[in-house]
Amino acid sequence: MEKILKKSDLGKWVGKLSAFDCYAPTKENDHWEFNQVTYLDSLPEDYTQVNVPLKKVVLPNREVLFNFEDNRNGGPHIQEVLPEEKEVVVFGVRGCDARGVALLSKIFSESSPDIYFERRKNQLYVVGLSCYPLPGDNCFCLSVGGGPFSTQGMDILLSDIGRKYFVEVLTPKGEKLVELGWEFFAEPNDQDRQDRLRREKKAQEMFNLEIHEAEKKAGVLHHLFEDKIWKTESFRCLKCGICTYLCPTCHCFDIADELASPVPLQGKRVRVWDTCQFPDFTMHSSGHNPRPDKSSRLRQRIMHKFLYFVETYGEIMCTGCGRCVSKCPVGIDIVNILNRVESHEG
Amino acid sequence: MNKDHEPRIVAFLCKWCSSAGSDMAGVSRLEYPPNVIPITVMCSGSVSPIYILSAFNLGADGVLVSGCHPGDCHYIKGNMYARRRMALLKELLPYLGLEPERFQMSWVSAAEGVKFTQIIKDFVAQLKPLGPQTYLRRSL
Amino acid sequence: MVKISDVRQEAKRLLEKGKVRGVVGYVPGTRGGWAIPYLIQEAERAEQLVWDPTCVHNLALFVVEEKKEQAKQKEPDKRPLAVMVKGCDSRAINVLLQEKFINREEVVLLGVSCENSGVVDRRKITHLLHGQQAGEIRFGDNGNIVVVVNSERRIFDPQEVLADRCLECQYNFPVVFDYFYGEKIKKTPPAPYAQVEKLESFSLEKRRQFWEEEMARCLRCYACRSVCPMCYCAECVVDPISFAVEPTTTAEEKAKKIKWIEKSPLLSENFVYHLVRAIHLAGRCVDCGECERVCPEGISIRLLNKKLEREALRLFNYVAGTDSQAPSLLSTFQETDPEDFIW
Amino acid sequence: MKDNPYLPQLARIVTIKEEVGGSRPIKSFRMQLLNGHRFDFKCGQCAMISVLGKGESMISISSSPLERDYLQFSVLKMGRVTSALHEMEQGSIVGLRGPYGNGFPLEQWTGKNLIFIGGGIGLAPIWSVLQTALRQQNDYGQLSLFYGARTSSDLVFKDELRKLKDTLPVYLSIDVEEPGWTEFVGFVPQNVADKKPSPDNAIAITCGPPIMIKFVIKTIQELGFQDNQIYTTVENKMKCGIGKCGRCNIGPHYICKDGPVYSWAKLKTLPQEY
Amino acid sequence: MRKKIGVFVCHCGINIAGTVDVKTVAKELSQYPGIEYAVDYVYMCSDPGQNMIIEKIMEKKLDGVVVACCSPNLHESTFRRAAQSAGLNPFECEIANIREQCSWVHKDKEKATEKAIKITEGVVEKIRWNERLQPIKVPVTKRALIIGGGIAGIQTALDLANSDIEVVLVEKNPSIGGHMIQLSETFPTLDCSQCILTPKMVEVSKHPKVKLYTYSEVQEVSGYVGNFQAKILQKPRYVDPDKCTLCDECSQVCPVVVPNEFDLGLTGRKAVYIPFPQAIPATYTLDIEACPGVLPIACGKCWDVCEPKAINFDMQPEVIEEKVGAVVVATGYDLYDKKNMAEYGYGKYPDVLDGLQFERLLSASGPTRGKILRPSDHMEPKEIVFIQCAGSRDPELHNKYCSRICCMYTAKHAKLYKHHVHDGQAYVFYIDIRAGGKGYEEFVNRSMEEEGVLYLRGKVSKVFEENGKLVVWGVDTLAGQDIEIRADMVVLAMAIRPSSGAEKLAKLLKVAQDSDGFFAEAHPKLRPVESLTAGVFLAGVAQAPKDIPDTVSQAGGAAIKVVSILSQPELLHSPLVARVNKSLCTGCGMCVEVCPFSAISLHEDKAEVNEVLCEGCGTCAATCLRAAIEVKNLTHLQIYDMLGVYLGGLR
Ligand SMILES: Cc1cc2nc3c(=O)[nH]c(=O)nc-3n(C[C@H](O)[C@H](O)[C@H](O)COP(=O)(O)OP(=O)(O)OC[C@H]3O[C@@H](n4cnc5c(N)ncnc54)[C@H](O)[C@@H]3O)c2cc1C
Ligand SMILES: Cc1cc2nc3c(=O)[nH]c(=O)nc-3n(C[C@H](O)[C@H](O)[C@H](O)COP(=O)(O)OP(=O)(O)OC[C@H]3O[C@@H](n4cnc5c(N)ncnc54)[C@H](O)[C@@H]3O)c2cc1C
Ligand code: SF4
Ligand code: SF4
Ligand code: SF4
Ligand code: SF4
Ligand code: SF4
Ligand code: SF4
Repeated sequence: MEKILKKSDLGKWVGKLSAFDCYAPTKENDHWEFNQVTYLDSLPEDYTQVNVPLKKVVLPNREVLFNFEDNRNGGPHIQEVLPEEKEVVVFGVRGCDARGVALLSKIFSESSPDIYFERRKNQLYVVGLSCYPLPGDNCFCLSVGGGPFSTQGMDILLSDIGRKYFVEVLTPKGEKLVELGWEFFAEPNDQDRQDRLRREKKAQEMFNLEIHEAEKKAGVLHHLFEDKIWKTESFRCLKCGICTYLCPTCHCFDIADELASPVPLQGKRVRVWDTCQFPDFTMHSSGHNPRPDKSSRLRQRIMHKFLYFVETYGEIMCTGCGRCVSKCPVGIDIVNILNRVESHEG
Repeated sequence: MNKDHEPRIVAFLCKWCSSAGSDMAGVSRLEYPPNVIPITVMCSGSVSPIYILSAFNLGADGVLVSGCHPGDCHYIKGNMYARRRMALLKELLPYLGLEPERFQMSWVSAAEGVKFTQIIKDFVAQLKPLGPQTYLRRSL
Repeated sequence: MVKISDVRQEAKRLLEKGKVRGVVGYVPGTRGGWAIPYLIQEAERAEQLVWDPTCVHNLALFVVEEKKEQAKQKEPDKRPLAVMVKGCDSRAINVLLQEKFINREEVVLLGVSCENSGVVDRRKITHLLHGQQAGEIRFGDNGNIVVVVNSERRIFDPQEVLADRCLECQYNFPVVFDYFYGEKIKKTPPAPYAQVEKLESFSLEKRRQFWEEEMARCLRCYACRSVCPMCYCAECVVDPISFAVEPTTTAEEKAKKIKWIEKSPLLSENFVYHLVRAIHLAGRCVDCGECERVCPEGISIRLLNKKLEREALRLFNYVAGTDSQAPSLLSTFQETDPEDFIW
Repeated sequence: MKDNPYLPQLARIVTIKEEVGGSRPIKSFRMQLLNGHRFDFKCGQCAMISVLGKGESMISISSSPLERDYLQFSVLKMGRVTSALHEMEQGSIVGLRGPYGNGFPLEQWTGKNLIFIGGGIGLAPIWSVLQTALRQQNDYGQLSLFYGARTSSDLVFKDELRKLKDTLPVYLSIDVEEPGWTEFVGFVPQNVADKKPSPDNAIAITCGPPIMIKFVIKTIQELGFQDNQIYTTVENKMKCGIGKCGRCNIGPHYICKDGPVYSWAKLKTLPQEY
Repeated sequence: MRKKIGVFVCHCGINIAGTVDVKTVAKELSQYPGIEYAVDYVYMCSDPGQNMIIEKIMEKKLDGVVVACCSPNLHESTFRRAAQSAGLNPFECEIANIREQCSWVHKDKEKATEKAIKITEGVVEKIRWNERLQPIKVPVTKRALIIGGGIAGIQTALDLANSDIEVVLVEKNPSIGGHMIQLSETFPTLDCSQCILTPKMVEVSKHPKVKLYTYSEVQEVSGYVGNFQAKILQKPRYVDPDKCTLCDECSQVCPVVVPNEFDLGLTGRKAVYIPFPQAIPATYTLDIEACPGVLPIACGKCWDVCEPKAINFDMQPEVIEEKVGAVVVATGYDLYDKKNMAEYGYGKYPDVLDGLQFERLLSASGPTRGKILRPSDHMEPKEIVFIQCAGSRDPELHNKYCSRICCMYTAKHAKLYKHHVHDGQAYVFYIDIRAGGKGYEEFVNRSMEEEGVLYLRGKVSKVFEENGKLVVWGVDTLAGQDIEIRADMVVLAMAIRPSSGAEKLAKLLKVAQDSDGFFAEAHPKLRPVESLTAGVFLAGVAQAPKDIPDTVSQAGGAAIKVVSILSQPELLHSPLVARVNKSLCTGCGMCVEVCPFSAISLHEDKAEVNEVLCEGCGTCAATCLRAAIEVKNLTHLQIYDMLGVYLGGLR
């Protein structure tokens, strides 16, 4: 379903969505984040992407799994804690972030579904905003199966076509949202359709970063397990968690027990973000570590995204958002690495 | 704010002076509020800043570190190192917005039962109006 | 002016003669004109070395990393490591020497002057260029910074583009080195603690609010700790897991490891993490500003360390990283240390 | 409501047996679910044991699925959780979730000779298979067991092993000479090389420290075992047990669901990250 | 297995039970995890109380006991002994103080009870991690090293030797005797210093238990209490003491004359000399610095004349190693360098003397055979000015402290002057008179009243020479007027300084010095003869300025302290010492710097604790950033768990 929404009507529409918690990109200091908003008159036009991707909504940094206690008489007791039942609409989601959630679903919703993720995802309404005219310096979604107007993982995509948004309503959830403010939506005409297409084309031309033949990387990486590129590239790696914490597709977590009181025992089992870039991630209790150094960990990151995930799900586990490139404090550049491994083939 | 709040205080007392000083308060049957739980350590110099932060993290409303007067340290100069460390902490905590009244250091000798009593009274009195410490307190 | 060709030549000579096992320096990065740290091991590669205001990284960190790496080797290469050091890097080296983490013979220090200027703040530049990419960033005259955008030269006043830490820096050339390049023009920042003082002037409530907003954002990605050359401990006290496991480590020892803070990025835990870290860096932090630079959440970590830096100076007349022979701030005391805060 | 894969069921420790003392102690725990339910699993599968307040550990189930009265776990004291487990008493309550992993393909092994080769605590996952095969001895050919540890006191299941000797060949070994020890002295692979089990119609199942596994495989390959005749289990650090937390992978495989049991034919094609 | 802990709550009559509901405490504790048994009783420390603990330990197979009672200072050892007699390691017994820190200081019964429960639970948590420790046994070498052969060293040596302890006495000068042997007569009794000291010197040198090394210095001391190894450097004397017959032939022929140290330069001596006639050891010494050369060709006159062939130019410095169990530092003092007092003309005018020089003038065996004569012209001074506090009590320019003996010896000097020069006039400039000592006040008064010495309260600003007189400018602050005295001689009561080399010795012994450079005592009141380093003791002026009676008492004190260590078959040291977790230690050395007892050193980049030296203060533990070092049985984990119980358990 395609619709037209006047920019000036956005606020009115959002006003109709009072049953939902609404999130939109807001500026904090220097960067953008999804924050809860009580009203939304416009979507920012000067932002490329938020700092912490949409995944934080479906896979928050900390998720309480259950409470436990062991009081003196009753013995241990476990109380499941599920995410609050609250529907959430996030506005201004870029294609890469929405695709991120879609890719996460493959892991979390397929075999042994993760009830926490599921519930959060089911309650999430994604209102995307296509990337025009501003793909970021480090964006390369086009190379990895996405694009500035990608709709994957979205319920609605808004595309700025001047004074109005071209609205693509993609799912029943999207329809539900539009339904709530149906009076503000009009039918698009051909001109609108052309505007949208023209802009998509133009946006695609503006990309200055790409991974050459990204889909073929799996085949190349297959032979590069022992390559020295991992060592030279990882020399400067800080083994911090930035590239993965901020990646819309990275999903690793740790599970830990946190105590409110030691006696009587009271606490929570939580899961918190973790990353393969931390040295303790795979370290056994004995000290043995299958991935003992920075190079094996960098390799894991690249391999997971461009080989292992591809082998399992047939897709690249990277949406080309470029965060890991721009946020890496020491300039480790996944695009550059992948473009370089190409030359290793021969 | 809850003015009736009974502050929970942890006091790190060095064994030779301050803990003995608190014993002296007892022997002299001086009275002070029961809000303070003492932890006797060998020397004020052994109190790591992380103990204090942890005490706040675990829910203390106030933390006291007490050692021998300068020159009286059973271990010669442990209290001098403590003084330096605590000076920094004393500066740092309010800089982050924790009320400066919540962390206190004192010199109490084995004879100063009266002083110990007074310190606890004063400390409790200055903590009461602040209410519970929630700033660094872990709430899961 | 630092003649980079001189640095390259020396690096090349050291590598050719086999006097060092590598040169840690800056080379151009992949995206735009931003330098990255690099370990050069082949003499020909020395030609890639650069020295410009984008060389923000504190290379002392790699001395630490390489030391640990070598320790794991069966046959460690005992030759020294050459490192390019600017003022703050060299002070970090001094602290490492002071704490006996390294010996002086383990490093060959190629000291470079910040030329009465400093390194730039990427955020400031990005802001000033309104999204345009900088092609090249160079030192100009009188501390100015030259930015080439689309082959157009633009000159910026240091105040506009330099990293805050450089604007407040008093050590704009190395304090310890084996070779020195450039000029020693000492900068005296007008107000080295202006930001700290501003925050201090706030009410307690406002300070609390400020820090709560900062700390709430922390993701606990630990980039701040990972980038800090002073955070070289085998196992950080706030890590919930035992890292430093050796064959002799018993299950009991691992089980006894204290979880001072929880792994969750809760506000309280973030506070304690940063407070512990600040205290642990008292008298050790050299204000290279790296922790703040790398933080993906832009948290003002420097303001914490800077506060204690100022107190060390004000209360104890101590400046970190200036004397590798002196005792550390907290492993010494003076009879006259202040005690007016003690009851 | 859908099942929550992270929620443990409560179980009671019904017996505790000290298998190995000293500085690397091992205890066997027999458990029953509090709700009286059965815990269906396959040989070689594991369960996540929770000690509330301390965390979870993945432990192989060492009893046979045919054993209906209890689940047995034999646990080496390693760190936080396992130490807490070792401190527990009979009657204490733990959490259990699982079973996890693929388990051994016993159904493919009918009629074959099974050679069990274990080292240290590595006997635990094999033990389940061995117990099952023993109970259904008619389904299999000859069973035999090689087992070794550092010293005689480090051997687990000592009593059971003694009894087992009446039923099948049991080749024990210890690493260094000890007074009173009459059996083999040396490493497990050496013992295997010494006894030369025949590869004919045989399956070798091995588990133990990584270095032992490596040499056992080498040894039996030399004896003529084919890659698909060799089975082993791998152990990587685990948290979720359901292939989501991301740490136990070897290449695209998550050990917790695609493993931990592998034929060497398969394992050798994967990256060597375990 | 988890420890089985028993909790015993004492009523202490009504002392505890009056405020704390002890039944509730016991009941709550009995439900606390890991508690096997909890009970209350009226007097735990009584025999039945202790017996109950013993029985329950055995009956319930407890491996930890918490007694909630009075301060650990009172009965910790009692209960630990009881626990031990039941077969428990004493460190498995801990006290929860619910009396002094609870029942006696609170009135609100409910709150006091709650607090008592918390305190006890905390100690339960602590004891869970307590290790079973054994006292550290240290073997003892029954010998003592005494450094410095003044009266302090001699007295300590004699006291020790007479207690059957072998003594190694090291003196840097050619003879023992120290400063006391230079003195004429000693206050307050005015007996002849040499007469009372010489017998002691002889005794010490002849004592079979004393090994005397003169002309020697301690070069290195390693080890720790009970087990020190000292390296002693014996300088060559070039004269064989065994052969030397004290005939003085050598000295007669020696052509070199240098100032005589013993007379403080008032006379000269030869390059080969005996410091003073009663020197011990009784032998000549060849001062190689002054001698034109050991090569006989250079001079060799002494060698020629020495009949017993005692002169031996081939002697070499010798390093001797001695093992000892304790060390006494008795290195005494030097006078403050007079060059610092230019305003008093010292060094410029030969008739401005210091106190010791004046002692030599007074001494019957001195350069003037006991006559008081001016060095410049050998005239008897008729007007003499004594200036007290020269260099003392002057924090701005000189030393801030009082040198303590100058008031007395100046009074003595003035008095003795009057005894010699009956018609002379003596003036004393003083700030105030400190004569605290038995008979001291009377002594000073006598010199004022009976001898007519003129005491002027005030400072001297300047001393200069004019027409053969020493003009002394000063103020009399009592009379409030300027004073000018034209004197024949000026005697400065110079400040007392730690002897030269004290700093070096302090470093080498790893003992602390106070801010004035004197050796620091462990506690100014309670441990005045012990240094901060176990097994190293202090005697005499080395520790602080004092007179002979005080020196001798302290020497005796030091001796008995040494005896108390060396008389034990082995030393028992508390096992509550620091331990390093090597995998965490990075070898930063911060703990090494802070340890007050120098108990830590770095080995292969890791800290290592010498358990015998460690006193368990924990300063290292708080300093180490990596928690790599902590004190046994009061670890970070124990503190953390205690905090957890005190603050976490919300009931
Ligand atoms: C498939 C499988 C089967 C296993 N079977 C057994 C068995 O039968 N008996 C036995 O004694 N041990 C077994 N282990 C090893 C056991 O899981 C670890 O020894 C245990 O998790 C250590 O936990 P800890 O909390 O005591 O140690 P800590 O050092 O406190 O460990 C912290 C956390 O790290 C993880 N972890 C650490 N080491 C390992 C490891 N080696 N494997 C997996 N996770 C780890 C756990 O999540 C643990 O909770 C098995 C491991 C796997 C993967
Ligand atoms: C002018 C004057 C008059 C005095 N009159 C009196 C008086 O009348 N009555 C009275 O009670 N007190 C008097 N005193 C004080 C008296 O001199 C001291 O109390 C006494 O000498 C202290 O003895 P001692 O052994 O501590 O020190 P010292 O006498 O100084 O002896 C120290 C000895 O140690 C030796 N030594 C130093 N360093 C070393 C080393 N590194 N290695 C080996 N040996 C070393 C020295 O050579 C010396 O022999 C007077 C003092 C002065 C200055
Ligand atoms: S790998 Fe990098 S570019 Fe790709 S989605 Fe993750 S953060 Fe974005
Ligand atoms: S790249 Fe690393 S952090 Fe990201 S999902 Fe894969 S394993 Fe996890
Ligand atoms: S770098 Fe920033 S977000 Fe990451 S742990 Fe440090 S302060 Fe937190
Ligand atoms: S704390 Fe930050 S500024 Fe200080 S040395 Fe470490 S990285 Fe540099
Ligand atoms: S302070 Fe800590 S890390 Fe440093 S040497 Fe001592 S024990 Fe080792
Ligand atoms: S506990 Fe005290 S005495 Fe012992 S090593 Fe540490 S600092 Fe030194």
